Amino acid sequence: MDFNLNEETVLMKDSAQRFLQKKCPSSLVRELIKDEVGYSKDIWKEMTELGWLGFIHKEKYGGFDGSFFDLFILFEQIGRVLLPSPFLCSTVLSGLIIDEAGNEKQKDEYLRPIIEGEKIFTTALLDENGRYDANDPKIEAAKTRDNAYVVNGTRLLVPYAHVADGIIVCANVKDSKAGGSTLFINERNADGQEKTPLDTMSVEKSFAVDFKNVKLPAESIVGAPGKGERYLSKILPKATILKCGEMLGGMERVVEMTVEYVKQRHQFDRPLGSLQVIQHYCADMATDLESARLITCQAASLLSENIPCEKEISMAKAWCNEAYRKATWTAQQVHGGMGFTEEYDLHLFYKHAKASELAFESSWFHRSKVADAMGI
Amino acid sequence: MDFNLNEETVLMKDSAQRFLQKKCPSSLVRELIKDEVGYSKDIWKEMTELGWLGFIHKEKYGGFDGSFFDLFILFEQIGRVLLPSPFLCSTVLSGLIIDEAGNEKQKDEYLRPIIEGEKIFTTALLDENGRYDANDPKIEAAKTRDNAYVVNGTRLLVPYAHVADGIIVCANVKDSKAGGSTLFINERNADGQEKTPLDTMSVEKSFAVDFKNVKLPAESIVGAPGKGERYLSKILPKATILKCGEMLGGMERVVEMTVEYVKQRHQFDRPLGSLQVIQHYCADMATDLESARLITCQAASLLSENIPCEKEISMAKAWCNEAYRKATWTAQQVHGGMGFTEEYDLHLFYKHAKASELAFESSWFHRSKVADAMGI
Amino acid sequence: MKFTFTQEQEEFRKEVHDFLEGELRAGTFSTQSRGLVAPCSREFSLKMAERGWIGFSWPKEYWGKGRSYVDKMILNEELMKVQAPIGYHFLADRQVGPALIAFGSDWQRETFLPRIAAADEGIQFCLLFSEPNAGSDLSAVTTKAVKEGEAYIINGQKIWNSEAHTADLGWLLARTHFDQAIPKHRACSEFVVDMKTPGITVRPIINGAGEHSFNEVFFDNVRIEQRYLVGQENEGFKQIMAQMDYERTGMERLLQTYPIYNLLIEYVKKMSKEGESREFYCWARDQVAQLEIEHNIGRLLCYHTAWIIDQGKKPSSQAAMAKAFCTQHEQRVNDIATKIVGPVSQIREDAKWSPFPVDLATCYLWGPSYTLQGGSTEILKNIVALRGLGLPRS
Amino acid sequence: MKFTFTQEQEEFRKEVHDFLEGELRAGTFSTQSRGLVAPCSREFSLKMAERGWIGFSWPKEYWGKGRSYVDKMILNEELMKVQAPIGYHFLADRQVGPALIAFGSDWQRETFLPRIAAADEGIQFCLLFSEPNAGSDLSAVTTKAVKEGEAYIINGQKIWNSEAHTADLGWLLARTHFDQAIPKHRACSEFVVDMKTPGITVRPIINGAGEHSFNEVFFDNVRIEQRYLVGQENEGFKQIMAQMDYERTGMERLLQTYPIYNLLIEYVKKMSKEGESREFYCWARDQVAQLEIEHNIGRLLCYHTAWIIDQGKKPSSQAAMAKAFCTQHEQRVNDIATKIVGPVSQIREDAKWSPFPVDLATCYLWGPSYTLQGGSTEILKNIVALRGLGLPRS
Repeated sequence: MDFNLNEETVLMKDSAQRFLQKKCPSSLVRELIKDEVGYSKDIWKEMTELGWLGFIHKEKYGGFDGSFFDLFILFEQIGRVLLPSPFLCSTVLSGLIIDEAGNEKQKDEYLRPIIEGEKIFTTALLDENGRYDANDPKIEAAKTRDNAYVVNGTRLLVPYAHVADGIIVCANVKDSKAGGSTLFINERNADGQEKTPLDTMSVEKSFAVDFKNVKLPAESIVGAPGKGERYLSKILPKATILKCGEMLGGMERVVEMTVEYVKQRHQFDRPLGSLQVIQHYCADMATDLESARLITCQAASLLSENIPCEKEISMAKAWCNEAYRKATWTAQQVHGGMGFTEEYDLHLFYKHAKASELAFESSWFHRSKVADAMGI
Repeated sequence: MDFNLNEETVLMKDSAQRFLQKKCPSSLVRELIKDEVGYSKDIWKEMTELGWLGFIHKEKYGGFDGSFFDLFILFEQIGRVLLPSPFLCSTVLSGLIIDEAGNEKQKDEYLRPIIEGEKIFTTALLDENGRYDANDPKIEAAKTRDNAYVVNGTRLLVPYAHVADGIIVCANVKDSKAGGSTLFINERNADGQEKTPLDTMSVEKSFAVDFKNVKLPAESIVGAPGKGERYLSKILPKATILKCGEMLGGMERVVEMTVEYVKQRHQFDRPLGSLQVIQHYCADMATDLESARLITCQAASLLSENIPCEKEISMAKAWCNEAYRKATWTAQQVHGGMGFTEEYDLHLFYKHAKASELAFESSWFHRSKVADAMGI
Repeated sequence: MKFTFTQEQEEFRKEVHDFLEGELRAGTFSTQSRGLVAPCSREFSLKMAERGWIGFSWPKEYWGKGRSYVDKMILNEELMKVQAPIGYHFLADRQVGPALIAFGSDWQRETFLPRIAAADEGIQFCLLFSEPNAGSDLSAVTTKAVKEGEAYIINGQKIWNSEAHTADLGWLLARTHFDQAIPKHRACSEFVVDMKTPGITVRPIINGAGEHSFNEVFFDNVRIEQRYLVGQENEGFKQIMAQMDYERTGMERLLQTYPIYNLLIEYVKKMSKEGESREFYCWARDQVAQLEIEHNIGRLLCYHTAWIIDQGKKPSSQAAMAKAFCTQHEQRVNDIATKIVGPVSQIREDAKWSPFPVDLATCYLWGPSYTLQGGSTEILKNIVALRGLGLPRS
Repeated sequence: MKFTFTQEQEEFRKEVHDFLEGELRAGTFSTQSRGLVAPCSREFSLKMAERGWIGFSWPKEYWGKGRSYVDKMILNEELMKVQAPIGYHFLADRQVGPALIAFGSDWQRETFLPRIAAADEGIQFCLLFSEPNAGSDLSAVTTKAVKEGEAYIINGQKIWNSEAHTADLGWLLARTHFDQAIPKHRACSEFVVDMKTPGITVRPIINGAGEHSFNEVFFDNVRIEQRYLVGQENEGFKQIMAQMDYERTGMERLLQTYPIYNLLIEYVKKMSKEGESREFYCWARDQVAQLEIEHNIGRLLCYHTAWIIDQGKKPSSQAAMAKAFCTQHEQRVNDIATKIVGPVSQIREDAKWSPFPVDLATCYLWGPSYTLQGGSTEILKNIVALRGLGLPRS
């Protein structure tokens, strides 16, 4: 057991933190949330130059073969400033899916430009009720006589669909031989994709995407037909833990902001933080945060070492979901009216906590996975 | 809406409270818990004389046709002092079952002496796993050729079985015509009943009762064969709410004891009750108590007026279960070591809260009934 | 004890309910769910005034209907379940009226009460209590009201003033005694102030839900005639505290999020039929049952508080309990609803993809205000402990 | 960061585990679950001493094995999972040893340390800290130690002294400075006292579970030679505070109720097969999954604290966090277990009808002690807030 970050990680963490603090003040986050594009192309370019987009990707596709744990620490830093960007959906989720399931041609054509920041990809995995349905997708891909596929259906909460060069969708191929859950790449220029922006609690731009008779060539299939869910189940755990990293970073800021506030703010002629009830609120937040840090770092570290850790991942997400949300509730309560204004940053984290809780499955779902892993 | 007790009820309540405070100090409760008989025959006699045992029973069997709500208030007073007695199992549960389902002969033979305090009855409704199983009892009653029944099986947590003149059991009659869940009266002298005392958290004496080829005549059936569960489902809600009344009384004492203690006890050179965290603990307890009082009185009042209130009963029991338990936890925490000693009364309520939570079904069960009533 | 309503009460509830159904059908308003203050519609308030539903529980001699607080709660329960647009008269009815009846001069009563009860033009009120450094501790207000002849000159800043940008009149707490030796809570006074008086600047604050509901209000040599001083000079803090209980009595604290709760129940009813896993449905069912128990308890706490007022007693501790309990419950409703509905619950104001016709996401964003406005949960628990249980001051 | 153990550590864990399995099979002890202090068996302690498992993390120069706190936690985790009977040496090993190493004289170290490490006869310790009016606030102790020549004369009363009735030696905190002007926490000293010294009376206290585990201890002119004073005179309070972190580091705070938790998991595994309703089983499953998450976090908090000590740092805030978190979790384990197992969970010590071989009912009754002993949850949260977060004193 070693609870210290190693030296390299500390260096990376510090420089990422400095970069993000400088480049992404909360004023920018506010702007980007309202902005139509929804992320900063300048920062995106710099992220590419810093090698972030290729961090854990293989060298042969332009990546850096970095450690997954370090990427997790990077997401923690992103969470501290709530930088909106397609980092998670493009380079991580889509990139890893293509790396896992794609053929060499797809890797050259898509993965390399994703890593180089030239293409942005996203994934569309939630059905019309917002539920993940890769094991039996409600979106259909009908095979045509000319060996193409016609996709019909709706996907919700697709991040950055409007700027995506490709959308990876998991559709149900109706085919007696090799049908079922199958991954497709929808290129931007494919006809029939209708994208409706959604106003959500997330800092990411999010869309409803209607697929209306979108015709895709057979080459747009990623991996083997029928195995879509299997590929996703290898990649989603990684995305889940990176999301936990982001939540951890957000939670850290919430605790910092609150502790700072109660030290300065006076009520009843004394610092708020000298009231025992406020002290216990803060102690509870700090304990929840420390717990989140340990349980999440554990999963990230095991993942990084390729040690099986499904249960640890689910423990982490279940815990972060509730701990982060509770932290923002307590923070709001302690801040009083001030915390409930747009000009103060807290509401950004309040929203981020709920949006993150809802992403990559609920606490209930993950507790149920923990129970599975326990054999009950 | 009227949140005042009416005058008559107040008189009854005050006199019951005076009587119980005088007759049943906590020292007696301690004695009775260790005592083999487990209740005070003197107090039992006086309760009879005060008319408590026939409180809600019909005049024709020696009862007083009193209001159910007043009986509920009486149980609240009993809960304040934790008087151990077969009141609930004998006069209420068994008495009402016989009144509901029994024939005139049974009412004369059993109900009247129950009301007169001359006979004590109890009910044996839990299976070997401690679960209520009246809809499909695991205890069997095999019909014999001579029109009798042979009962075999085990019942757990039967209160006061050792002094009971009759045990009402709900057994499964194996009979193609009129079989299934059926109520029987096992008289004390029936051969084959083996009673093992159990050490529990309850103030009531409790037993495991093994029925080994207990032969009962057909006349010992109460009501119609096959309808046992239906009768019970009419009576158990009443017993449930009286148990809630008892819990309410216990909870009142716990809050009183705690508030009193924190006013007097000094730590860090100030009264414990001046610490904001302690104040909030106490405010939470008081709120839970007030909530328990309102939701429980509501159910008791509706029951008393014969207004359907299955949902209200379940809401009350679900709430009391958790509110009382939480109150005892907080009380223990606030009292420190003192509260964890046998000589101090708190542990009696701590045990009573858990025993009562476990009696007449869990919070989960009652929440599930609430959901049923909501149509979900 | 009696937990049922009289026949007259049941009929009255039905009358209100039917009226609201009619208005909803007619499209006068639609049910939404934001913060505490429901939308403003003088038209709607006029309809209520016609029916005698404003000043409903004020004494008859003061232009009221003399009805009990329990009756008033029945009225409010029905109004708030559908979030009727009562914002125009709500504060004046709930708070200003009772305060003027208790402490106002005859002129003040005659000037304001009949106009409030009639939903006349120009009687929408806002509260001007809190300041940047006087939130939970109102006695710390520093806005000055300096006497100058027959008037007071006001200078200072207020904050968190809901609807100050639409209100005609303000209910102001300001310092009128400046001797440091005098305890702070004996140094403030209450005033009614016309929001159009020169020197008043209202600056919007956008809240965490991205909406403009409260404001900062700046006073720069604002002149208030002496006759607008309410009650005793320097007794304003005590007067406000006495009125607070009425503010906390209301069912608005339980029903801010009722439309969401109602939709959630319907949602869960459909879950088992619509392909959700049975395990998840069971979990949702258990959660909603717990909310239902809490809702029922909250309702009893509210009616109990109203009943205590009807008995002529002070409901300080009970009102505090009720508000603390109910507002925390409302926050849980929003949270549980998002958990059950899942990712789509964060979609705001989208006719097609929002899961509910009432905006759950926005409701969740308003959540933090529930347990702050009108006394934070912490202040309320202090009241229960000190006034209700008699614990020693810290 | 690394969340796995070294191969040596895994092997060591296995060695301990195998030893315990053997002892359990041989019937040396059986797993029970009471309060904090496991049963006492000098025989068992001797076996541990043989293996070098007492004084395991003391420096080698002080008769210890110089192993890390993380290694020690591995040892303790295995011991406590099965509630091995380590009561004879437990306190001396955990608390007395480190305190003597930090503050003791050479004579004291030589006298006690080797004997503790060897589980010699006569070295079972008890703590004599709390008093009727000094519970959470230890600095308020009034038991007097008055210097008289080469000795101190002790008068006063102690309370909540676990195992004082079986202990050979006591670790006493007493007042040695009587000037009111001196702050209370600069007026106490620590002593080792032979429990057989004339003038000591031990009176049992029966606890809420009906068991005798703690005591009152009365001192009537008890004479302690000066060489039994530990550390500096009047610095006892500071010394104790410095040692407290070690007391709070232990995994005993997570594993008091582990046998119950373990049995509960097995119980729930069987539920779906044994006729419980699927709905109830789903509920139980969800509850146990939450406990499992908490258990894992508790475990990480403990190992983290141990690791901080190994880094040579003070773990005050982390140790307080860990104890507060773990003990509250343990109480929930008992509560959830009774809820899942139902009415039979209240049956005590009955071979036939108790649901578990380890007594759940008794465990539930011991529950309140978890969050009080060794610093109440409230005191621990104060420590996290003040020392961990640097909030201002109230």
